[in-house]
Amino acid sequence: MQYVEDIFRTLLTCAQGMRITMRHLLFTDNITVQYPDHKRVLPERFRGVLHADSTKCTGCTLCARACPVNCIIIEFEGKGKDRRVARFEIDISTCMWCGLCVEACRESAIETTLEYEISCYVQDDMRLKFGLGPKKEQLPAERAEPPAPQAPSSGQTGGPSTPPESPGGSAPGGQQP
Amino acid sequence: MQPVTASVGAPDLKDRLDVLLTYLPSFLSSHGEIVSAVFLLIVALAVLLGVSVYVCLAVWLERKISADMQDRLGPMRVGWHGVVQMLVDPVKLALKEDLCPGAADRPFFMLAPFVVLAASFATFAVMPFSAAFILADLDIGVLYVASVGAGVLVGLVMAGWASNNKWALFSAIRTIAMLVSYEIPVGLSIVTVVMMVGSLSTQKIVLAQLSDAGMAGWHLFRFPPVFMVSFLVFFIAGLAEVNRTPFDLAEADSELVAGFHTEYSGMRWSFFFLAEYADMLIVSMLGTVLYLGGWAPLTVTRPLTIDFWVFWGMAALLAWYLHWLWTRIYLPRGEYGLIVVQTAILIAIALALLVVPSLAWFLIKSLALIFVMMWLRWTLPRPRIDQLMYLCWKVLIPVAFVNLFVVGVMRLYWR
Amino acid sequence: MVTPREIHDRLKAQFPDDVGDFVEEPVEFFSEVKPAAVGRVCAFLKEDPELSFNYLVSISSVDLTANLAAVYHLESMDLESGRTRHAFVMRAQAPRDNPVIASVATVWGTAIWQEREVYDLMGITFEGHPDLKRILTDDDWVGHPLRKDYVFPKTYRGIDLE
Amino acid sequence: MSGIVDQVQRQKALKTDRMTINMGPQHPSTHGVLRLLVTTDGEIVDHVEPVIGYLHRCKEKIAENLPYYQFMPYTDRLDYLAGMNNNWAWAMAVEKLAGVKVPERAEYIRVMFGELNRIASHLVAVGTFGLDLGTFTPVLYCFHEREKILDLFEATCGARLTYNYYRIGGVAKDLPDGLVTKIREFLDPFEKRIDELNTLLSENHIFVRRTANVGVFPPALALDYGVTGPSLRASGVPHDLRRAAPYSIYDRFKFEVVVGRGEKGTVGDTWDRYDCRVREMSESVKIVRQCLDGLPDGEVRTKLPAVFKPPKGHVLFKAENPKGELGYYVVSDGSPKPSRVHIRGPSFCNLSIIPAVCRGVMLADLVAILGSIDIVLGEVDR
Repeated sequence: MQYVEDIFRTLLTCAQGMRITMRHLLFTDNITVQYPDHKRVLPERFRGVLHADSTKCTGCTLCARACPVNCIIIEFEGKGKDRRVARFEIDISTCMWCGLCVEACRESAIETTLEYEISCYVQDDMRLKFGLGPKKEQLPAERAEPPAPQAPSSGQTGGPSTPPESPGGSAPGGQQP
Repeated sequence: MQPVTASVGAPDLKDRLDVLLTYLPSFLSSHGEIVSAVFLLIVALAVLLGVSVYVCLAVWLERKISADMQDRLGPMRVGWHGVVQMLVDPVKLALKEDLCPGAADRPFFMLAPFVVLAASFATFAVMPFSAAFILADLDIGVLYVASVGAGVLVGLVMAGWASNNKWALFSAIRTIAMLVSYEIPVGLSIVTVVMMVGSLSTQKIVLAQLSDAGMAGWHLFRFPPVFMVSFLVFFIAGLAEVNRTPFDLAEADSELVAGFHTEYSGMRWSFFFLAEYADMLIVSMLGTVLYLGGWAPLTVTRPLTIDFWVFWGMAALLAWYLHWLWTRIYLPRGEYGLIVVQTAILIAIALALLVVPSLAWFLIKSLALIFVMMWLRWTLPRPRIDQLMYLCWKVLIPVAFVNLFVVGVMRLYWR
Repeated sequence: MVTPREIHDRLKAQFPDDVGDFVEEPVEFFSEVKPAAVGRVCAFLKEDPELSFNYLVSISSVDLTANLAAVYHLESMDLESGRTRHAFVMRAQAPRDNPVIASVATVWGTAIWQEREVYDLMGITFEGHPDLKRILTDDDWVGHPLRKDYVFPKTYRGIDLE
Repeated sequence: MSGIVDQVQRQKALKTDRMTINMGPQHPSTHGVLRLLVTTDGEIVDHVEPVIGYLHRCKEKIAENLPYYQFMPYTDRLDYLAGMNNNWAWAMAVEKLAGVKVPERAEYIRVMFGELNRIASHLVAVGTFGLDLGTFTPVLYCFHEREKILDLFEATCGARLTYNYYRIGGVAKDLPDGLVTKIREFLDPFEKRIDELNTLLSENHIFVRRTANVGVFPPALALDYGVTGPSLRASGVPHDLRRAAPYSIYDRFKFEVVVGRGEKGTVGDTWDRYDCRVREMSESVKIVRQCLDGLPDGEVRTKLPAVFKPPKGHVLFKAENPKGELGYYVVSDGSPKPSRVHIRGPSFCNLSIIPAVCRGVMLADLVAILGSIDIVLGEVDR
């Protein structure tokens, strides 16, 4: 009889469902983490904030051309042999994290880091400014300015949140010699 | 430890709270009506405060239990495992802006939360927290719960209508349909117990369940399947009465956004919340009073009664059957661990409960029912409104009627 | 299995005036159909028991500078086995200044939205469509963005879009 | 008392009106910014008119202004639950247009990740469907499983949602070390989790009563409205492009085309659409296993010229996405940028059937039907 079967089946299946939720309540470990205290270990290939190494950059603009959203701004000064990169900026508020620029770069000068906490109070902090491209003879001496992760936290506000070096990712600042 | 005397109705003198509460009123009342009224007011305020504290606790528990069932962490920030969340939540809500939509029917919109709250808090007056601790031991206690509790309906409809929001209106209409319908199965299953006891007084119903054999005296285990079915009907209909998932059609967040409290914010919104959890407590307490022996302790004082043997024999048979079912259906999944842990927890609780006073018994039983409600909420999907009506009119009410009839016949010829 | 060529020939025989050339591009072949006849031709393609094109995959629009074109991808699917019996592509071109193509919304239900989309973004008007209005952009949007000569507006309802 | 006159009077007094409600664009169960103009008669839905376009991002116009390979990251954002599949269809469309060959290993990786993404997408669909019907817990169990898949993707391409992993002529990078083992570790307990989901949700009688015999799509009507994917297969049409017109290397794998069986009600009802997704996950697991077994060594990407220019021509390429048939109609004029791209979003077509089937259902059924179609607004509005 359909009526009785319906009632019986409802009770039975509900009880089975309750068994499963009870099993999770008692036996299954929690899988979420408390975010700022605990962080996931990021894989090596994680595509985080871009970082440009001006010691390697040749100013070929391949990355800027490969960018679908034109977030890499490269400007030059001088002519002929003196031509050098005057401005190398990445606007990470525009960036779509596709990683095409990294693929385009032949010198592996631009690369993704494991940094992903990019919130900041001033939009201008989203523009990552990298060191001026070196002239040929200056090459070993020049260095990149303090890069990606410091830009957000070095804003006027300097919120309590982001520590300069996160345990999850090796901050790009640490990679410098 | 003194054994509970066999005579039904004797106050449980085991614990001090009861002593205090038994003699204090009489002492005070000898000093005049006013003192007694003041005393009652204080106790009422205490109950009010207690319920508010319970709501905070329940909200935190709900969050933790749901989180654990879903393999999440839940609130963890404030205090140990987020315990302080209990205090933080109300403070946050109190600080929020109290909004009233421009097109709303302002007086009714403002008033509705208080109506809901008042109706649900008023019900606690007849709850027998222990042998002596009851605000008003009315002769029509159960009837009072059913009728005053229906005041919630008025508040919800007011809120839904006055919001001037179409979703809220839907919710108000659903509320009317649901609550009015589900009063009937609740009422019918209450009547079975009332027939059994012969009184509407909540205190008398509890006293009728006092027994030497502990659990065996509960109404739940009287005439084996009859009162269990009655309890089931009561519990399911009660869930619907208090708008609790899976029957939360009035606020059905995936359909009606949030139903009648869509437009509310801040403290007013939290009153609905408070009332919802208070209502849950009422249904659990009523269920405890009617079927689970109220404040009657689980302690077995004289094992060699017929009640005792009937009850535990039945329990053993049931356990054996469940075990057989389990091995047949779930053996490959290896869940013996679950059974062992559950049994261990039950035994531990039972042992621990030997020493607790009757007020605690009452609360523990009620909270256990509340836990079941939460458990259901985080497991089951929500039926449709017509299915809900079907469940009420075509399943619960006929079943409740048959039950009523059977109890009536038994009452005539058994005793 | 009927090849596009054969379908084209059948159409040509049925509608000698309305069906144009069969264009064989390297990847995809298609027939040219007169814009005013699209409704007739499609109704035939669907009703004909042998062809029975019951599935309109998509209506795409192309800006051909001089003309605006709508490209119809049709498939005939066997409901029992789920196999595609045959497929067919046809294109209708309408002049840019007065782009009107007969609607197929009464032939396939899916055309109702797809034609609205083409109308919205390319500005081809479908004659006989039950409810031809913009679908993706706002009702008071000006212009049809997918046309090659479309100029993006500077402001919209007072919002600076630059 | 003149009875009849009185009755007529009362009838007039009780005249009821239709009520028009905006469901969305901000509503918990419209799965994004979809707006449904619902005309109801009490709880009964009289007429539904979906209003879309709140998430329109001019993808087709953007494509005209970008080189072929630069449009790849944008395809991720179409059906953002199945970025791999969108990438894949775009890559294959351009490859077909330009006649690019893909290395064997890349094909296997593509199939594998496409199927894993199908599982991930179906998990969301199934979980949120439960959410639409008012049960909270299954969605989190589903997301738990999905997270594991996203972890695999993250280890491979560095992103969890917008993968940009496929390239024209292959994939971006080879698999990292140990990924094959990790995939196997994910697959092995997965079927048990599906069983659990079935017990918790699919078999639950309340759930069955909510979904069976509700919102039936007759096969002919479904096809008429261009409904594809699991939603069409649930109506009993075994149309799956992986079988009907095998692209890539799908002709090498053994799997079943999942068809609605009408187990709990009518063929093509809401339960069937839900169930098809659940069973399809198991089929995808089979395909991934076969991929892992047959994974060859070698290159993963064909070298393309620095400035990639496909020859003149146009093509409509369709791929079987989790939601249905995703089609890219690409017109090339021989320059590095496509001259026109049209995207046939499966969700767009699947959603268009709503006005036709949601007549006379209850408001709660409307939510169920919408959830069972499994739309993603990123793809509806493009």
